[in-house]
Amino acid sequence: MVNTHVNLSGFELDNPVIPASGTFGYGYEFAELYDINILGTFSFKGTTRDPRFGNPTPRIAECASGMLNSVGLQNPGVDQVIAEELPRLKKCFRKKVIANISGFSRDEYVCCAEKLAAQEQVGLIEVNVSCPNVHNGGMSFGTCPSSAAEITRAVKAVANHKPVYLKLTPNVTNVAEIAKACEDAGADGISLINTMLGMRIDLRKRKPVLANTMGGFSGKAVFPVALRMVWQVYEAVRIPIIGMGGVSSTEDVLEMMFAGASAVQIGAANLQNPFICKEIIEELPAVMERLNIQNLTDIIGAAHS
Amino acid sequence: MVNTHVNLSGFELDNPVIPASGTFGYGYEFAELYDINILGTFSFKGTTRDPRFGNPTPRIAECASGMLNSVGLQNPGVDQVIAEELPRLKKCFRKKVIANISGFSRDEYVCCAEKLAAQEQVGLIEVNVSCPNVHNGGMSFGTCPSSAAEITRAVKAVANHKPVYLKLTPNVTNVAEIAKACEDAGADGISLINTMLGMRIDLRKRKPVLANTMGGFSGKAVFPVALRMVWQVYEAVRIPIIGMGGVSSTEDVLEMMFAGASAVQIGAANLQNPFICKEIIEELPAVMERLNIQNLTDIIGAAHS
Amino acid sequence: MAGCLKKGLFKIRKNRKIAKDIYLMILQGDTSAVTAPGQFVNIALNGFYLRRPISVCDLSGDMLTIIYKVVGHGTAYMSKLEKGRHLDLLTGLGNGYDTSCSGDKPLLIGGGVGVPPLYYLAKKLLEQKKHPSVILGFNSREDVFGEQEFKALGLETVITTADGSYGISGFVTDALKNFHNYSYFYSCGPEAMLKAVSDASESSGELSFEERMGCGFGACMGCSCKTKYGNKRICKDGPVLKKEEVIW
Amino acid sequence: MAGCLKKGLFKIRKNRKIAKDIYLMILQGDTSAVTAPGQFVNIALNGFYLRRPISVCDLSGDMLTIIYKVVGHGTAYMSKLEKGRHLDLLTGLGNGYDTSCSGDKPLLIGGGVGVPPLYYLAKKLLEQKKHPSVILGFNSREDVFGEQEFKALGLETVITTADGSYGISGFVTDALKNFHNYSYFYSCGPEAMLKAVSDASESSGELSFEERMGCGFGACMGCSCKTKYGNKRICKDGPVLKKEEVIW
Ligand SMILES: Cc1cc2nc3c(=O)[nH]c(=O)nc-3n(C[C@H](O)[C@H](O)[C@H](O)COP(=O)(O)OP(=O)(O)OC[C@H]3O[C@@H](n4cnc5c(N)ncnc54)[C@H](O)[C@@H]3O)c2cc1C
Ligand SMILES: Cc1cc2nc3c(=O)[nH]c(=O)nc-3n(C[C@H](O)[C@H](O)[C@H](O)COP(=O)(O)OP(=O)(O)OC[C@H]3O[C@@H](n4cnc5c(N)ncnc54)[C@H](O)[C@@H]3O)c2cc1C
Ligand SMILES: Cc1cc2nc3c(=O)[nH]c(=O)nc-3n(C[C@H](O)[C@H](O)[C@H](O)COP(=O)(O)O)c2cc1C
Ligand SMILES: Cc1cc2nc3c(=O)[nH]c(=O)nc-3n(C[C@H](O)[C@H](O)[C@H](O)COP(=O)(O)O)c2cc1C
Ligand code: FES
Ligand code: FES
Repeated sequence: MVNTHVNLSGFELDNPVIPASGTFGYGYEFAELYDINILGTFSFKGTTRDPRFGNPTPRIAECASGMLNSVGLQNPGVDQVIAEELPRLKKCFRKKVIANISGFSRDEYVCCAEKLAAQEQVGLIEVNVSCPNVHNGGMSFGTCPSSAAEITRAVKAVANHKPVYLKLTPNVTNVAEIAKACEDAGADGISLINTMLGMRIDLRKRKPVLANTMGGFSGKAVFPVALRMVWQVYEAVRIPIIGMGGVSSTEDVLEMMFAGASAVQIGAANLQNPFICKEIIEELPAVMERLNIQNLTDIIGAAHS
Repeated sequence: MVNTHVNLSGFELDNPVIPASGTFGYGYEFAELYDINILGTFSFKGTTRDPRFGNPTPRIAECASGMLNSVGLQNPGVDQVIAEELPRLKKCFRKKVIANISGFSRDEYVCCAEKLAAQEQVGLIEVNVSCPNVHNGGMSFGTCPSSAAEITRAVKAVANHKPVYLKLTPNVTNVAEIAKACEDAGADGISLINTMLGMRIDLRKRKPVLANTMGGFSGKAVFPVALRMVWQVYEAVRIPIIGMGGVSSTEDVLEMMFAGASAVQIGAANLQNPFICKEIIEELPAVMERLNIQNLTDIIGAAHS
Repeated sequence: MAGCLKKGLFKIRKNRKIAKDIYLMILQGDTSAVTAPGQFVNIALNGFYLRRPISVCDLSGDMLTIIYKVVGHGTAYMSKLEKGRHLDLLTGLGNGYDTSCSGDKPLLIGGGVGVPPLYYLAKKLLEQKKHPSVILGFNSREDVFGEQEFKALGLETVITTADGSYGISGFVTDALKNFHNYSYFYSCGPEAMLKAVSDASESSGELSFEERMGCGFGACMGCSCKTKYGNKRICKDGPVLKKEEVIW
Repeated sequence: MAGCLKKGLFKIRKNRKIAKDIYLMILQGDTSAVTAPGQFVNIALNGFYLRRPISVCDLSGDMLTIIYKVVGHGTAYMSKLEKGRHLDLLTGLGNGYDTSCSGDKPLLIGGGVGVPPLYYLAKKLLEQKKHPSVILGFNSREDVFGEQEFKALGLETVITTADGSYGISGFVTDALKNFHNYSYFYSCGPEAMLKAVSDASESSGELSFEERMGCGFGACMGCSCKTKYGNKRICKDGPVLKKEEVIW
């Protein structure tokens, strides 16, 4: 029997398969489809201090082997997540969840982190630093080592000893440098990648397809870039990495782990096939056996020489 | 009759379709397949001062809707290009060509540019600033506004009044800033995007597929990122843009132009289908008519409001 | 109203052109997730990343009918599929129309590819002994489809064409002026039409909306809209909204 | 030697398993670009970005035979294609073997999926009244294919298997020890085998190499190698190299 267990800074997972934030809601949509307790865990929809409707529609565009979204962090706000979503989730999910948080200022991050860290259901805090920073000309926190480090420190201070993972954007020149800054600032781990900035134009309308002009590009197409960044970050830091970006098969999960990921998130693929995570979890042991992998933890970063 | 003519800083093209550097050799491979004089022009294989064998093989990996290459600028060196490749090309191509040059130091760029600018067959110099800078810790010239500007100035000084286009890498946080720096330094235009940095792992060998570990990712998959960057650069500069990255259909050409490109290069798609540029050129007038486009130049940047 | 979605392979039994750019496809498979007229299916197509949402036009046993218009690469690809091929569908998506509100004499108002879901709705209403009337709007004679089918159900069916080449000249709202005393209305069509219908209608009613979708089953927030009763997802809380809740 | 490549649609006439993981496919189309044995075709597969290079195994009129092994997703996809389907091929790729060098009694040495190109080569040599002998190496009995076909040409055909389950136990080089006085050799197979053959051979000869390819027709420099006569592209200046020029 192969062993699929992995560990994220003390957060034990039965397997490394984690639906990614924004593609799995607060879980219960999927709980109608299959028992979501088979998942390693999942990362819930990016939550902000205040409720947000997000961007105007169209918010979705299609690309070769991928998609754009400009949802814009639609969520009911952290208080309602705690008051309604988590209790509802509790009925169908007995594992701890990853709380994905976002903000447009340091205070917003701190507010969300503090409230969610106090929740017993939360096993790990994933800090999305890809949103534009309203206090800094709109460049996202995650594009600069010092602001990423600042958010890391601020969130760590209120995290109630829960592991804090910084979720990095791929839209940067040097992702390893930013990951290193987060590690130095106390991050327990790194999640990457968030979506790449992309766009499409509607030739009939002669305008961008997305009402918001640009959007986040994800899906199979981004896999080689994501894998490369996981590889680079693995060489730069010693903390665990959750790899994601285009993962859509069991083999993709393993490639990510060989590159250095301790666990793997799956985003856009859930939208194409709501059963994809279940299918991968079911197939994983057989593929491991075929590739002669006994313990999944053995392969983390094993392609580095 | 629709008008497909475009103009790159005085270099007149019958149509905007240009095979991209590194996917069309020095032209004559394709001249065996069709009359390459139908092309707008083409950009020849990245040429360096000294001959280069490039990287070890495997140099090619497959991705969803795209590919990785780590050819590593294999080329016979500028002197042999002038002595052998250009004369050979002359026999089958009566238009002027785009000379794509690369270097690992400022002097190498200057040397190539000077020699090629003196060639009557060269209509435009395309300066690939995506190579690692040996004098600067290996970060590529194109990842930093000041080094990109420095190369621009140095090449302009020896360019014999031929238009100089800086070819930018997408692997940066802020491509518009770099484009602006090149414009300010005297660039006549901007080409973008070069390949994205990506990788794949061979699960059986538990090693990267590419002997060189990472490689340049291109093909359909990168189109949304390329289009976004063309859009951003169009908003930042007033000089013409040659758009590329994933273009593989007539509609892609038009999307690029609506986003701000004055002409469009086609790279990896030539490798899948050696006749793709011919097919697009032949189809272009009909598609323009369907979309009610009379003059191609009218649509350049027309999706910006 | 909505049940649980299902994912399954359907076999193409028929796929033929019925009007200009309009195709009818019959698919055979497990249709048990479809619980209401106005629901849709989401179809995976080889080489396309996102599924294509198409309304259920008819259902009987394991045979599901859809009618679609070729408007882009995905629907063009669909139109070339040969019978015998299999398609991966998500079924049972969307809330669907609420037939319990209809009253005795509901009015069905469809425009273009908004017509298909009204056919299955009409059949369901008839099962419930209600007697709908039907207004179908098209651009031109060559675009018209469905007239015979609705008439074969024994329903009063009025056709309008924008260019006057067939039926009443004008929009569905021009025909709507001649209808009074209808108990309720159900509509599907382009957003401009829905707005006009909503404004012109004399009763309460329901409207089915379209939006570009990521998932089609409520997971991604790609299709959200604001309503008087709060944010809704077109794919899961819609596509059918009540006239009263719509914010235009 | 190489002519000009052609791009065209070929119809699958046959596609069946002939050994463990090994399939034979017959394709019908315009084969006029194929000018020499040892050339290859490059096959576009739906859903895969790069074409798959496969050697020409046989050619007669507009019928082209290939033999391929399922080693990954692309070849697995190929193995499931039904006859009647069309494939987009580039044909006429590579230099091919030079039959003019063969002398009277050439030796053909193939390993695994390196065997197929030797079959068309054998036929061409026979046309030129030369009489090759053949050594084919495999891992195990279940992997063996081609023996009957070469024998049917009237050629001495020796089989080796690494596990000794069929024919001579060992590698092709173990069989090669028993051959002397051959005029020239032609080889195709895994690189380790080519090296061993090159070292053990008593005559001059030609070896066909594999490399991951971008284009397959000389445009991308994806497949370069260094030879004693300078840099070469496996796809265009190869896949066949002379023993004397190879740098191991
Ligand atoms: C709930 C619902 C029910 C529908 N029912 C029908 C039906 O019964 N018959 C029918 O012909 N059409 C219907 N449509 C519209 C149909 O989904 C689109 O015409 C189709 O997806 C276009 O695909 P394409 O690849 O040809 O076009 P493209 O423009 O190439 O598609 C590109 C992307 O845009 C999306 N898109 C394009 N147009 C629309 C649109 N109008 N609405 C939503 N997404 C769009 C596509 O799904 C795809 O993701 C319905 C749409 C929705 C949301
Ligand atoms: C000139 C030439 C002739 C060939 N002739 C034959 C033949 O007659 N019969 C046969 O069975 N095989 C032949 N091969 C090998 C064949 O091309 C590969 O086995 C096949 O491409 C694998 O594809 P895949 O998708 O199943 O494997 P994957 O590993 O999924 O392929 C991924 C990528 O790697 C490339 N690749 C994988 N293995 C090889 C390889 N060994 N050589 C080159 N590229 C590879 C693929 O082309 C593809 O781009 C030949 C290769 C070359 C270069
Ligand atoms: C529709 C959609 C919504 C997303 N919302 C969030 C979010 O709220 N917070 C976040 O950190 N990432 C969000 N993401 C990014 C994903 O979590 C993931 O990082 C990215 O999509 C790359 O993975 P993929 O290629 O598997 O989709 C979203 C992605 C999609 C497609
Ligand atoms: C095999 C290969 C070789 C390339 N070599 C060069 C090069 O020498 N110089 C250069 O500026 N760009 C080179 N490029 C980048 C292309 O010119 C182009 O910028 C990039 O591939 C994006 O376009 P595409 O997606 O259409 O391929 C190369 C690309 C490929 C695929
Ligand atoms: S399309 Fe995903 S929530 Fe509606
Ligand atoms: S594969 Fe492109 S040059 Fe050989």
